[in-house]
Amino acid sequence: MEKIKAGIFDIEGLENVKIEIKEMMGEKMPEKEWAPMGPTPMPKMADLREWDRLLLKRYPPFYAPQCDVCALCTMGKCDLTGNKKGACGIRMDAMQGRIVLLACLVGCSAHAGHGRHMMHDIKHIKGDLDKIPIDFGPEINVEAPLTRLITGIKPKTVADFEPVLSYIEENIVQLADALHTGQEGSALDFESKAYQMGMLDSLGKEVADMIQMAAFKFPVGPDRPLLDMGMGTIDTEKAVILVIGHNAPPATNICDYVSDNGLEDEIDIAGICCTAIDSSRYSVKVKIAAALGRQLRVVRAGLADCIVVDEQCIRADIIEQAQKVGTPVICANDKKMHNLEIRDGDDPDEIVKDLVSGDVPGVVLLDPLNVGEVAVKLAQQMKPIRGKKSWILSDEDFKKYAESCTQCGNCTVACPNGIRIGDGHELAAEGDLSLMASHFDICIGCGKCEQVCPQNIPIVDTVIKAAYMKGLIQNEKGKIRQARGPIFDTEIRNVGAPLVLGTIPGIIAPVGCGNYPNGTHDVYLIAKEFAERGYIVCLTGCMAMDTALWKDEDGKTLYETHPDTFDRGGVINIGSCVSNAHIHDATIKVANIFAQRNIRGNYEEIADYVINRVGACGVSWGAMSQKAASIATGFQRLGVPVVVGPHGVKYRRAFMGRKDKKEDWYVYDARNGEKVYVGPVPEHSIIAAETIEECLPLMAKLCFRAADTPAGRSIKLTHYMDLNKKYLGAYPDDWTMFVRGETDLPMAKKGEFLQMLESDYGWKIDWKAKKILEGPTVKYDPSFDPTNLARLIRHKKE
Amino acid sequence: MEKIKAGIFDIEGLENVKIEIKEMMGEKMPEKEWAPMGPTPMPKMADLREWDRLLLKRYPPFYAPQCDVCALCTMGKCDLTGNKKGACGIRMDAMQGRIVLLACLVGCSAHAGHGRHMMHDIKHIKGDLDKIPIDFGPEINVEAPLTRLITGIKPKTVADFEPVLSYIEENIVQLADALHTGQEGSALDFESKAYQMGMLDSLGKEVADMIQMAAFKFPVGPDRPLLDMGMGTIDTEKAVILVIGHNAPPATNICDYVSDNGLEDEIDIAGICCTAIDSSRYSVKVKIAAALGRQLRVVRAGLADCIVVDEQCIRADIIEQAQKVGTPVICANDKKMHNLEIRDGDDPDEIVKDLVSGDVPGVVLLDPLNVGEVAVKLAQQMKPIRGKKSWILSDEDFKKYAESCTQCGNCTVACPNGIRIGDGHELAAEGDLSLMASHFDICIGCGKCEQVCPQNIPIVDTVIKAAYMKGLIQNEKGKIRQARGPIFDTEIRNVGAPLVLGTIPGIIAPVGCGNYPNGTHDVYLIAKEFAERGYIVCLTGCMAMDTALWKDEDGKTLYETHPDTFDRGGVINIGSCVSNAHIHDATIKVANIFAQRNIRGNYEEIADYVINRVGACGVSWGAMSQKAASIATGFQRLGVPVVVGPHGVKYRRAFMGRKDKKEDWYVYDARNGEKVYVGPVPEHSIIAAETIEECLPLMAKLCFRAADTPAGRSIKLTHYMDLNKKYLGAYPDDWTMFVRGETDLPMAKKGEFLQMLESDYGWKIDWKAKKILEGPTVKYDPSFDPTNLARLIRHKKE
Amino acid sequence: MAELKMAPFDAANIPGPKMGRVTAPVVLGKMIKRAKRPLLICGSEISEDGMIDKAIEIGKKGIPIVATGNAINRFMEKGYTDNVKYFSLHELTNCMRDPEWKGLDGNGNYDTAIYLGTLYYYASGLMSALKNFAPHVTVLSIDRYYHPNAVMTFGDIWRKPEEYQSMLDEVIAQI
Amino acid sequence: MAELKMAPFDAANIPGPKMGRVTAPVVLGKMIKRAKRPLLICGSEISEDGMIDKAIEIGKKGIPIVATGNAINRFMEKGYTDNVKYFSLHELTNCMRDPEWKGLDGNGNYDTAIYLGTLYYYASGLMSALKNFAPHVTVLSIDRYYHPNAVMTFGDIWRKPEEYQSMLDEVIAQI
Ligand code: SF4
Ligand code: SF4
Ligand code: SF4
Ligand code: SF4
Ligand code: SF4
Ligand code: SF4
Ligand code: SF4
Ligand code: SF4
Repeated sequence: MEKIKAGIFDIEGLENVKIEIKEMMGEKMPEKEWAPMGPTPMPKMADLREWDRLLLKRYPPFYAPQCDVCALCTMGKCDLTGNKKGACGIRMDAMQGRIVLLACLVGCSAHAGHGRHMMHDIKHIKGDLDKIPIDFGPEINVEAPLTRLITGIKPKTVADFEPVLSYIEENIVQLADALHTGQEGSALDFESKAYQMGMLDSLGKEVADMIQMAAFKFPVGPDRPLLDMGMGTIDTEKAVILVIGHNAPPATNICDYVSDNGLEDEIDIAGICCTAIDSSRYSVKVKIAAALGRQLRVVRAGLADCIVVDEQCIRADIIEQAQKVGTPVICANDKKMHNLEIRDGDDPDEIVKDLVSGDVPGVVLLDPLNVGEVAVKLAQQMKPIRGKKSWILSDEDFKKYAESCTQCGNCTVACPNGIRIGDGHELAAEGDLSLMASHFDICIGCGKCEQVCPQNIPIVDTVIKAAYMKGLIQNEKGKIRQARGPIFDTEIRNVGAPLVLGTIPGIIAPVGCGNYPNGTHDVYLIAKEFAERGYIVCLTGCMAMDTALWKDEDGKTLYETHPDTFDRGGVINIGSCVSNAHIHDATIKVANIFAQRNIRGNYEEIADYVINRVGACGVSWGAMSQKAASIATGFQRLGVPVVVGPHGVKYRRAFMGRKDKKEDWYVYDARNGEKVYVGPVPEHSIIAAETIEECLPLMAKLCFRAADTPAGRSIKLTHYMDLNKKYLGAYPDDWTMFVRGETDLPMAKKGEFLQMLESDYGWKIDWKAKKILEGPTVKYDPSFDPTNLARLIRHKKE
Repeated sequence: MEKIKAGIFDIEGLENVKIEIKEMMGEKMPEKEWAPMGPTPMPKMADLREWDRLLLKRYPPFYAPQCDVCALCTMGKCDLTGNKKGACGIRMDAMQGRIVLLACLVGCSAHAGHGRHMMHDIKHIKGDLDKIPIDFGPEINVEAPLTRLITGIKPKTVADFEPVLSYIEENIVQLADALHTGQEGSALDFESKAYQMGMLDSLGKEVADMIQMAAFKFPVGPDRPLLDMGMGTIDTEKAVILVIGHNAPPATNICDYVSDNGLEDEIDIAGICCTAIDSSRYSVKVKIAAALGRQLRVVRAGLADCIVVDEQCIRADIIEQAQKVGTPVICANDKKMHNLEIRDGDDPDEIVKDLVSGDVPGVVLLDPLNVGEVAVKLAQQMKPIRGKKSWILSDEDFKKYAESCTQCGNCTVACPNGIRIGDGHELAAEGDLSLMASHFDICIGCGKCEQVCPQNIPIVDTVIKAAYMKGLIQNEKGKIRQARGPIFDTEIRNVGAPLVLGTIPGIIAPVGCGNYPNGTHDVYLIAKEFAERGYIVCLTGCMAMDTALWKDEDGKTLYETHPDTFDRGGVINIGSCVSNAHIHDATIKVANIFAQRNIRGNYEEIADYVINRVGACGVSWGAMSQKAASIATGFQRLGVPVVVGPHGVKYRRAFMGRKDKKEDWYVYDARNGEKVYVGPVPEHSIIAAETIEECLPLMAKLCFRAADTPAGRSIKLTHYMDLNKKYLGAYPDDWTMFVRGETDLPMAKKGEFLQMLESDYGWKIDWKAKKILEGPTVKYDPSFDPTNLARLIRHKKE
Repeated sequence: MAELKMAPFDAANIPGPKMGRVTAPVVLGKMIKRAKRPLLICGSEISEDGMIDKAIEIGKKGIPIVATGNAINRFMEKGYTDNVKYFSLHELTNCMRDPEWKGLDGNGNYDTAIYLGTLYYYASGLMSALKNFAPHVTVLSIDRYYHPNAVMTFGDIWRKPEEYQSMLDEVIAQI
Repeated sequence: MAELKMAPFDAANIPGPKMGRVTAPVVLGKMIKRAKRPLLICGSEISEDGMIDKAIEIGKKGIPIVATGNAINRFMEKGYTDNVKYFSLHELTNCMRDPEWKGLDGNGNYDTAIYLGTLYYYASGLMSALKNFAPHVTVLSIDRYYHPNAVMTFGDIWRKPEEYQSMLDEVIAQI
């Protein structure tokens, strides 16, 4: 009899019946054995706890409470100041772990929920899910590394991701259960659960991106075209539809409607946040207007004739804000309905009429197939109505407002970045707009300032005006690559050796949100600095977008000057937030393709491989959302360190190592089980940097790995030393901790460094041979095989 | 060809394969048509929104923020005072809705997560889930009303609940997604989502209880035996195992081990919270030591030789507290592992050795089948060791502590109930223990006081001592009925008419936690007052347990003096927290069995039936947990009002009606679509009462329904008037709003009431006929068929 | 250590940047006197520390009283029923947040709510509702406790009943 | 309206019942003087409002300085490098919560951390870590802002740079 495998099948003679092979009794699914099953397929919350505890021993949680009380149940409020206990017995430290788990829950649910939502949409739009193959071309055999790694499933069609989503959902709920009053009492166990949530988050992102790539046939791989990016690229000569959010299906329907009706000359589609990125993968006609930080400004500048929002990272007051500039809103997702009417059954023209007349400020359309027609007709009809008015403040109004400012400081204490708006207004009243305009980029456009201004100055508008007068808005035009999604297997094969040898010193992953302390320029600087040094720079989400806002002397963005190949010096728009799963995937594929490790259901071993060998470092410079918490925590469990900007302390928890505690930095040599001191590599798992000058050398440092070859270490060291000198004025204090011998020293500076080792650190140098005789605490052995997992020791030494 | 229906099947010749019919293309499952499918099987979050908006119009959310700032993302903290907006644009009101949704998320996840966890345990312990029938005997045909109502599924075996759990999990994650920064902006839509979560919560509870009932063969139906209840029933002559939490499987394993080894004379098993109730359904040998409020006191009184905790409502510092009295702890659930080692693979005797020696304070055992042996041997070995010491304070120590108290008040301001412990100590120092002992019942045993005492007085112990000296602990012995689970279909058939006619004036459901403002006596009083008046009193969880702590003059508890039949005057221990699904079920069954409404996938219609016709009122006098939030919200959506104690304002949201707004109280007459004013019935959906005197008449009032017959209304009115007079000294102000004509007046007091109507309210009375001529604003028509749903109107009037 | 001028009775009850001003009895008395539509709200602790008698004195000065929880019984025990009505505080607060509410006497909403003898955490939560959503109501507390969600409030004085009573007398003297 | 004696620079930064005492410069100066192991922490705003010069004056009195973020560059620009070291504030705080930490000089942890010129919200969060988990460290702020998570702190003075500078002088005079 034919071998049955998991999947969904039709039954002959029963046309309307599908069956799914769901469960095999007594053994694992006899799926065609593409790889032997590892120890932990579909791990539950306790299954990877030993790995977590290894991490937590080296990187114990550090907590910075934002609030000293708890009010999560009616026995409270409870004062936990000074690590006191609440009425349920929980201490402040465990409470912080609980809040971290909560943030990760919301973040992970956003990704997985979005994935599930799209799964339904795709079924609705494209039909049978098992007819949509997961096939990203000949360059990609390992199609879904996280899915393989975590669940043991090798997906063939979109339908194969259904059990993956069910696994995620079941386990999210298990973890949410643990948030209940009177559960976990240990901060460490809360963090282990947060790791689990972070891992589920990474998986959810992979599912979401894979299914949209497969269903909407997003292009994959390098050499993607350059697309328009920036507020200045919006063509207000056309009727402008602005799509905001994270769920592309409604936006794809708009694209379809425009092209089906040949309206390209009449309609401009601009996007903000991930919907922008993802719909520009569907149609290069979509312009990426801005990332999160510009959202309110794009709306309030009055650029859009119709706004379509879906889910996540959209202003909660979008209706109110859009109303200020006469823009109607379509809510295209059930997570965000703003007390508006659901109008899916209604005649599109009726809906448009109600919106154009201003009878209602917006409507809900839950079927993505209903959005295109309404949005387009609406924008077309709104354009002439709205176009009559300029939405930028008049010179007189601007002057009047600037002059009415009393420099009271209310706005400044409300502002997340403490911007001195009063000073800006003071100068502006005197005719100097430069300070005011300079606030444009630092400002994250949150609008808190204007609601506390006793003079009722619409500060968002005065900042827009100043920026407009300085040409900042009109000229905010750049080029961004179309997002490319997953990394090719071939690319992995090619970079495997250079990554290990250090000719590529590391993978730098700027990901996530736009809550930057000091504007978008920092983001550009990170990408530039590392790309120019030959790191591979993989960007997603807001950071991918904001990087395109800055240009070199030739007027070119980094996307224009660097290729988007996964190779030395590449600057890659990987995609939206869900796409950053491909960065996890790249590290997993290094283990799988380059190092031939079996990844199936084998999470621990691969994370162990990554933390010891793959020099990757993430940065989320403006980490804002709960997704950033779960994303980062997913990276943590996989062994990829992350740096966040200073606002990142508000997540409350960091994982920092202690380089002064030698005992923390031993690993096994897998050859014989010996415990070997490897130095503090990578020194931290997640840490916030205060300024960009602190961030850059720190990231270089976090690319050190235990398995670095001397060639690799010397190049990494070069950049670490150099970035310190460049940004912090001097070589770092701790650099000798990373020197295992003279071969670790950068060739070009060997003499200088040896000199320093001798004179400043008292190491013994054989100057003839240019060899270090005495000094290093770390030994290097070329066949050293580092691991944290006792079970991977091959021949245990007696 | 044979008709295929949904379910799980074996395939001939493929022994290890099971298939599940999961999905039918193009039409609903052709499951044997036990009933036509209603409009909303497996509703998603937008599907019942119109119903929610009807409710929210009549009972708009009222918010009492506990905190004026938000710190849920790194753009914050944001000051929302005065309904300001945060950096994401959310206003204070929507933020409160968001927090309510968050609480409901945690509560709902606790129930569903527990259900799923048990599903795995049951499979592990009992084998194939599709071999375990859902069959609760001939008296129950409608076996799972919520499952039928919400999902459209009629479960035949435990396995049939798997898609139900998956549905719940998927939709919990969708709702959790909506918590992300920048999603919903409307408080009303957050509340609609909270309703959805509450509905999922009710369903999750039903699943959890049904599967444990089926798997562990819990007895069902009335006439259950009386069991021991109270701290005083613990037999410390034996080795005592204390089980705490909500997940019965590990406790059942202890019961099995004890009985398999004939150790009944050596081992006493006592339980706290729901594990107590549920394991006493498994074995009547299990004593119910206490509900939540006594937890810390049972532990600190040193009564247990071994503590086994599973999940939910357990002290987060259980290890630390148990250590104080030398009790080792077994953690039997992955949600609560306290940084202890998982020891499932180890030799039980080794584990016991490590625990007995004190080398470790506790262990984790995740396999319930491993718990019994370890717990029993541990308790046996600990008993002689621990027994050498008395864990109650000595007279000298007590005196010393009482004298050292400076009456500084630190304890009082830390105490959730503001208890004046200082006064108690002052009197106790003079030898009068009465005040101190009186604190024993008011105190919820949270322990916050003792950690802030500058004199380091172990206040929990001094209270225990005082109570002990007064005999309160030893004598805390009562009788509780074994929990009976679901209500019989026959019972529903019998009470249907009396409920509608009012000879049974209502169903009173005291459910939930022990955070009472004034001790357990209030709880007893509620049950007693309503049972004696002929209401049906259905209790679950902590309130079911605490009711058994008080006795009448004959030394009998209410469980002894009242039958546990679902009938007039019944006092029923329905079961644990998950069992309160059966209370929902009872109301649904009234619609289904008594009124012959189709319930399949027909939520709106049934909720509409319940709110207009079924005079039920819940009370959660000590609502503490996030589960209480989701439970109550589930009742709300189904149309059952709930009263909470004063701590309930800390949930932040209430749903109160406005009887002064006549326009809010119109419903359709389904016969012709006429809008009919029915008066404020039920007036509130959820409200907190300040004291028990306020609570009792309020509950009577909330049993009024639009469809009350004059007979029913007059009896309900009798109790409402009478309870007001009894507890608040006078007839209520608003009683005339409920009088639709003279037939609504209680027979016995008709004259008096007519007199009042004439003299105090100016109604016109025909004294000869004893008829009201003019006055009532509400009309009564015997064939009036109230509904809130336009689609149920049969013949629309022109 | 706290730089709160006054700590709340529930130590952890720190709601946010806007916290009640600790105010002298004379000033509170004048605020009450000046109110156009004041309402004295007496809660379930009204019979403690002699508060009931003070409440009756205030009532006798013409300020209408709402007795919440079980407080109405205490007034009846004292034989004072002139301008006292029972009402649930939760429901009352729900009504008060609506500027259009007609009040207990049908003459409109109140502009000033004065709290006395309430259950602390319960009253505090409901004051918070008014603070955040009812700008048209001024919340004053003359209770024994510091109430951060009131606009003006006594400081914590529950441990000194005599002092507290003379503070109430000072308030009453102004009305 | 707030009965906070001092509102934080981030208006919403109200952590709980324990909030820093607004303290006179003289007292803060004395606290620093009295400290056995003080550490001056200078952050990325150190070059504003003349703070850098004051920091150097303090350094010259023998108090070791940690320059966080990019502050080290400002010290180098001023040619002052004697007892200034670069360190990440996040990492430093992580070390300081461990009583056994050896300090930057190997002589042990610090008993007093003094903040100057820091990024407000970042420093505030990290002060909270010490407040809650490092009872062995006294947190003092002589920054321009009211810092609720310090034990003692200046009030908000960022809008009056001259006044602020003379306050710093008063502190320095005591050391
Ligand atoms: S969850 Fe614990 S700490 Fe929080 S309010 Fe409840 S009892 Fe207090
Ligand atoms: S709040 Fe308004 S008036 Fe005050 S400084 Fe800011 S802009 Fe000027
Ligand atoms: S909109 Fe800009 S200036 Fe205003 S508070 Fe937000 S970040 Fe600050
Ligand atoms: S990067 Fe952050 S802010 Fe930007 S779209 Fe993604 S989650 Fe939202
Ligand atoms: S979620 Fe909104 S209100 Fe809360 S901190 Fe973030 S921006 Fe502020
Ligand atoms: S805190 Fe301690 S010393 Fe102070 S009143 Fe309470 S028991 Fe007495
Ligand atoms: S243990 Fe009892 S007395 Fe102590 S704070 Fe808790 S409730 Fe109050
Ligand atoms: S009633 Fe509440 S406290 Fe009691 S066991 Fe259930 S959830 Fe826990």
